[in-house]
Amino acid sequence: MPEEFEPKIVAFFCNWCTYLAADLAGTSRIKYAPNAEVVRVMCSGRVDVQFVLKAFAKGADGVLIGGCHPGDCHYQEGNYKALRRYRLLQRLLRQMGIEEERLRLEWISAAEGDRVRVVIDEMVETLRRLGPLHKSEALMEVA
Amino acid sequence: MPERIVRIGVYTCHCGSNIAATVDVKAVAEFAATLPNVVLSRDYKYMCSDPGQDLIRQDIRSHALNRIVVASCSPHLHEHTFRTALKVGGLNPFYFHMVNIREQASWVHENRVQATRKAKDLVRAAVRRVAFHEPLKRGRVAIHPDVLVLGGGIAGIHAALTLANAGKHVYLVEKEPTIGGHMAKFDKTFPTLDCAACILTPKMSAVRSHPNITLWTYSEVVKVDGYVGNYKVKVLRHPRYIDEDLCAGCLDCLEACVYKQAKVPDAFNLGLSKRRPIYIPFPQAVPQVPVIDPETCIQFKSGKCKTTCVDACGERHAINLHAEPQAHEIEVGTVILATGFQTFDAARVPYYGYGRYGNVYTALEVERLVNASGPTAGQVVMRDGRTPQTVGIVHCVGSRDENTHRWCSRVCCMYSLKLAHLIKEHTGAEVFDFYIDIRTPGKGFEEFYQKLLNERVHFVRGRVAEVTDWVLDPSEEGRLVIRVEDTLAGFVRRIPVDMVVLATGLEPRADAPEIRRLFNISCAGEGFFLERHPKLAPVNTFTDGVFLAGCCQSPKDIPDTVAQAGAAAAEALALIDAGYIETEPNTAHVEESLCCGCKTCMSMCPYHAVSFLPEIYKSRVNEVLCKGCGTCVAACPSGAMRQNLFEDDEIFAEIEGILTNA
Amino acid sequence: MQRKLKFQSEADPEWARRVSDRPGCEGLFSCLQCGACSGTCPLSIYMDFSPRRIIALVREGFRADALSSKTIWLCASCYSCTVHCPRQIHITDVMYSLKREAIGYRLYPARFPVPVLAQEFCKLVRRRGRSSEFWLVLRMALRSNPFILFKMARTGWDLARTGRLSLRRERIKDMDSLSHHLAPREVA
Amino acid sequence: MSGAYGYFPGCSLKGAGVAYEESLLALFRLLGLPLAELEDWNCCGATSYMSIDERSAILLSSRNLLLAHKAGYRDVVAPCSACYLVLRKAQDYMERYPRIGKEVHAALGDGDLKVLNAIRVRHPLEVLYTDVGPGRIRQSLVRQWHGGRVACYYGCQMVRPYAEADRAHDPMRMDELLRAAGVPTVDYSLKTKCCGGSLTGTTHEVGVRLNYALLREAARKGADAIATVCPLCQYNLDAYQREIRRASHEPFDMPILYFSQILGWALGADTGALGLRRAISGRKTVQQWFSERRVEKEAYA
Repeated sequence: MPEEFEPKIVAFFCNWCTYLAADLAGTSRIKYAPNAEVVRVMCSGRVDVQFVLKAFAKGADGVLIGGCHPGDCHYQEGNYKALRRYRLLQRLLRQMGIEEERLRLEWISAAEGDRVRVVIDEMVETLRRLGPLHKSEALMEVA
Repeated sequence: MPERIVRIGVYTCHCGSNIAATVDVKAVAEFAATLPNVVLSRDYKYMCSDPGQDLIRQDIRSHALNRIVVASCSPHLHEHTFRTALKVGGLNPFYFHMVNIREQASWVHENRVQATRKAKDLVRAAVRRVAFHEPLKRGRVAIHPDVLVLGGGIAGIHAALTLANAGKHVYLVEKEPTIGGHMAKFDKTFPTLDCAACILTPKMSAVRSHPNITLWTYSEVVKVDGYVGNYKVKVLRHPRYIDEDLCAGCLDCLEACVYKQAKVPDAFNLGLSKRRPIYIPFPQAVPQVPVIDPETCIQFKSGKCKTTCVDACGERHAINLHAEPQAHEIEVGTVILATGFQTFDAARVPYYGYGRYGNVYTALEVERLVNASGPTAGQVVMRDGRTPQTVGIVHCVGSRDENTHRWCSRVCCMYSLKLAHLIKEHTGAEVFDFYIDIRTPGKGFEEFYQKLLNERVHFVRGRVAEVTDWVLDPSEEGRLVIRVEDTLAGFVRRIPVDMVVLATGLEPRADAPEIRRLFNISCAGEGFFLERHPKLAPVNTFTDGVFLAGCCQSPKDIPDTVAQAGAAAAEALALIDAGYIETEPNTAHVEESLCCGCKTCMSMCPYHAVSFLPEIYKSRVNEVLCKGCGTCVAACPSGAMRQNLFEDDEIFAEIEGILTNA
Repeated sequence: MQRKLKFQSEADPEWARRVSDRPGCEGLFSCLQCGACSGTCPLSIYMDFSPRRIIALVREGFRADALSSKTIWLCASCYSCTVHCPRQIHITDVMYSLKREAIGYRLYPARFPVPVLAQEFCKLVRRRGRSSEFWLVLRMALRSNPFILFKMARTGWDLARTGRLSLRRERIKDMDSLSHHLAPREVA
Repeated sequence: MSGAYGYFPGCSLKGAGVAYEESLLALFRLLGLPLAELEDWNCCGATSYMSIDERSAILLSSRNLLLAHKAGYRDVVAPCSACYLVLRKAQDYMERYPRIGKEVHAALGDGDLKVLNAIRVRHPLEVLYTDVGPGRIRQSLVRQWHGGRVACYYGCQMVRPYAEADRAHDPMRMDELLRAAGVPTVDYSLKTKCCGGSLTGTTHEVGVRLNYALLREAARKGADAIATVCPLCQYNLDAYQREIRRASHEPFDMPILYFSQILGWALGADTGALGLRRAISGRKTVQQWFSERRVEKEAYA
């Protein structure tokens, strides 16, 4: 049988909510797809547009950004800043011919361990459907 | 990155079998050894153990390591442990990076091959990243010695007294007109049956008279600024219209009220008795100062009252009907949240008839009934004036139920047993306990259950289906019928009773979300406040200097609450006595040569940590105010803004590490 | 004397797993055995196993006992259990699922009218697209216990004289397409 | 979207429950809410089909939803509690179990699931309560009730998991509507206990016992009649009362009315059009209560 395409996801998780949710998923032994690998940042607001573009340029098929729910940000409003950047990125990616679904922003609180599973599994599904990322010159230039 | 050649040591942990079971630790270690700059790679059973840490300390010396990577559990668990190990080993603790291959690999994946692959990727990323690490110094902030304790229940009282006795000044802020919380409503406490008042009221008056405690009842926190060691808190004191300093607590004003009969439902007695518009919640209330409730006081409603209360107070002039709310700004170094719980609203499960049938009570109401200082002076008489011959106690009302609350409220079983005993004692009634499981996991609890069994309380295992006035048999006429499957006897039973007691569960207070946001702490799914670590930091929160005590964290009984309150006080003391706290160095700073003075960073910072220096036309970060989120760094268009431990090149290296051979 | 002893060899855990995979049967294994279902069920007092015990039987894989029980056929689909269950188990749907299996394997109590009615009802609907009470009852009675008819005679007369007994055999126009959809299939 | 409500009578309303249809149509006509019967509707599958073949059971309901959609109705009124529940359950199943949804979709040829699930299956009680409301009922009263006290019996399926007709526990809407019409109702603890449905036909004794309990408790609570929202409940309580009377030696002769008959009468519908003569039990009482003579103001206990 043909080897199934295994997408690679770079996940930027904020230290206070989503990273803790991932820890909770762990301690609750919730099983999810091994395709996402986490880069810990203090706040989703730290996620630089360059980080995302770099990830795609270096071969990520998808990028996931996880932050605290609106109003619950450990730094008051970092997640709103992340949201703004996310919108900008969506436009950017569209122009580079990269499917929007490849970038996902999720609010996952420290209590939502199972949400981590749902989001990552869903995303792997989507990316399997989309297939590997084809990198445009535009992308390689900016990153 | 610093000029010295990089010599990395990588340590992969088995965590017993926790990691080794699904991740091929040996393979990861061997793989790490092949990575650039890695001079040493080991695997070990328990890296966090003393011998584990020792390995690191020795290798630093013997192999001249200058970067350390540990692949084990979540940094939230042991990052601090290993950084300390580096320090002891004579290396700057921030030449370290931790890889989480337990919570993020072995525990969440089943396929050994994939889990191992992921672990390798993560290690590669860390190895690349750590090469860029730079030596950092922790800053220090002084801890203001004063403490804010929010909530005047048994948790808050105990925490406040502990701190005050240690010579610290405490602000105890309580929403209600008196401290005491739920415990003040109880008659006896399980399993020892000692009287709640006898153990609580002395502590309450101790609070009142303690020189180190500033007690503000009828007050709320409305604003919190600052950071660990230096919180600025705004407290709003609602007017009780009676000056606490002038009032002598003679209570003549109550008698003098133009209302000769009490007409207003008494909240403290859960509406089982009435009070006047000017009242004192209960005889042992602290402070011993009445309150005027403007909602019901004639003077406030119409302005046409003889204000006999004012006359009664006479020369003291303690009553001031024109009192205004007062705002106080206080500075504290640490905060203990002891805001407690509320009981489940039994009306949410209509099939138990609360509110429809007068003789259906909540457990808390019965606590008042059996209480000697309660509305019936300890007589268990029902709303219809009768004394019950048969009583049914329904467990798990609003607990263990996906339709209401899924958690077990932990105290209901025991307080139900206690009430069963007290009701029997007061009335000699037949008592039925309807339970799903009897949970008595505390010191002396099981013995108490045994005692109740011998007292011939009927224990029927089954979740009550309904409480109804539907009569099938003449013997049920005029009584409440409990319909339940006796799952042990194996048939459905109809048991007629005179009185039904609903053992309502504990739930987060309605205002918990506001408190949560004020102090910027996380909440567990159910809405209770989230502790930093369920086992290793049960009273800490993710906000430094803010601690938890009592039921605001999760349902618990009085012994556990008091223990936790003590623990919270100790944590606060530890900070205060240290006098300072070391801050994480992951703050932002400006590379002035690159700064173009666009001020983008300033609009990003919610803490006003970034200031602008017009003379050199550059931004500057106040590292004390900076909390290290890095939002400004991501926003800086010129790359002048940088964040320690989260430098761009560090994160780029990590990303590339993950994606090599992707 | 009847000997009550269950050997683990009589249990079929695989079956239990399969049942819990069927639509509506999720969460079987989260059952607390609290008995709320049996307590609220208006018919549990006539059942050989209370709904709670049926769940216990299914969970432990005692297939024959569960499928041959009268309980599943006494379930009148009032859904009282479903709205009371503290684990939100759709017990009524579990009963349906067991009924289907019992029918499929002819495991229901012999001449027990309920399954007979169900089958006759479906035949009728499959053939005509609608049910007609009179004919339905008639067929059900003939195939299970004709004596019911005597009991029903008086009621039938009451209905007749109040114009509530229609002898008309309803039928929908577009029968062909429907009957094609409804072609009987394998049961779970 | 046409203004009218699609009307799904279900088999019973063409048989033993014909009085329900008559009174309902009359009532809705009075209120200016047209009920348009679905062309060539089929049986919903009731409680039986689910016990034989899940897929077909869902399919039966879906076909009706499709008819409604093709005829351009957004709301379908299903007066029979069983139909009401089964239709809604079909939607719930197609929503929750895509596999089933796909099969149905395939079988029906067309009928996009989203479309089928967008159709609002409604019970006339809920329609009257939300789209008309007790207020308007009170205003448009024509006849002054001079009958006795009524126990509102909601039965089971109208208020259970898939329903939105009223609260699952302790529903009150029928009580509120009848009170608005000046009809005194009693606090009836068995309002949502099952009548046994078809069990009266299959395991006769059991079915009859359930109805005995219902009647007895209603009487004990001082009710002179029971108001129902479901043809099966009405049939069971009405048609087997004689038998229950004989077995229990208790003098039951209680009218079992449809709420639509009472409201229709109160709002001035032609008494002949309410199917009142189809009552089996309590015929005399029915005649007295629903007589044409208009009584001026009368107080109730």
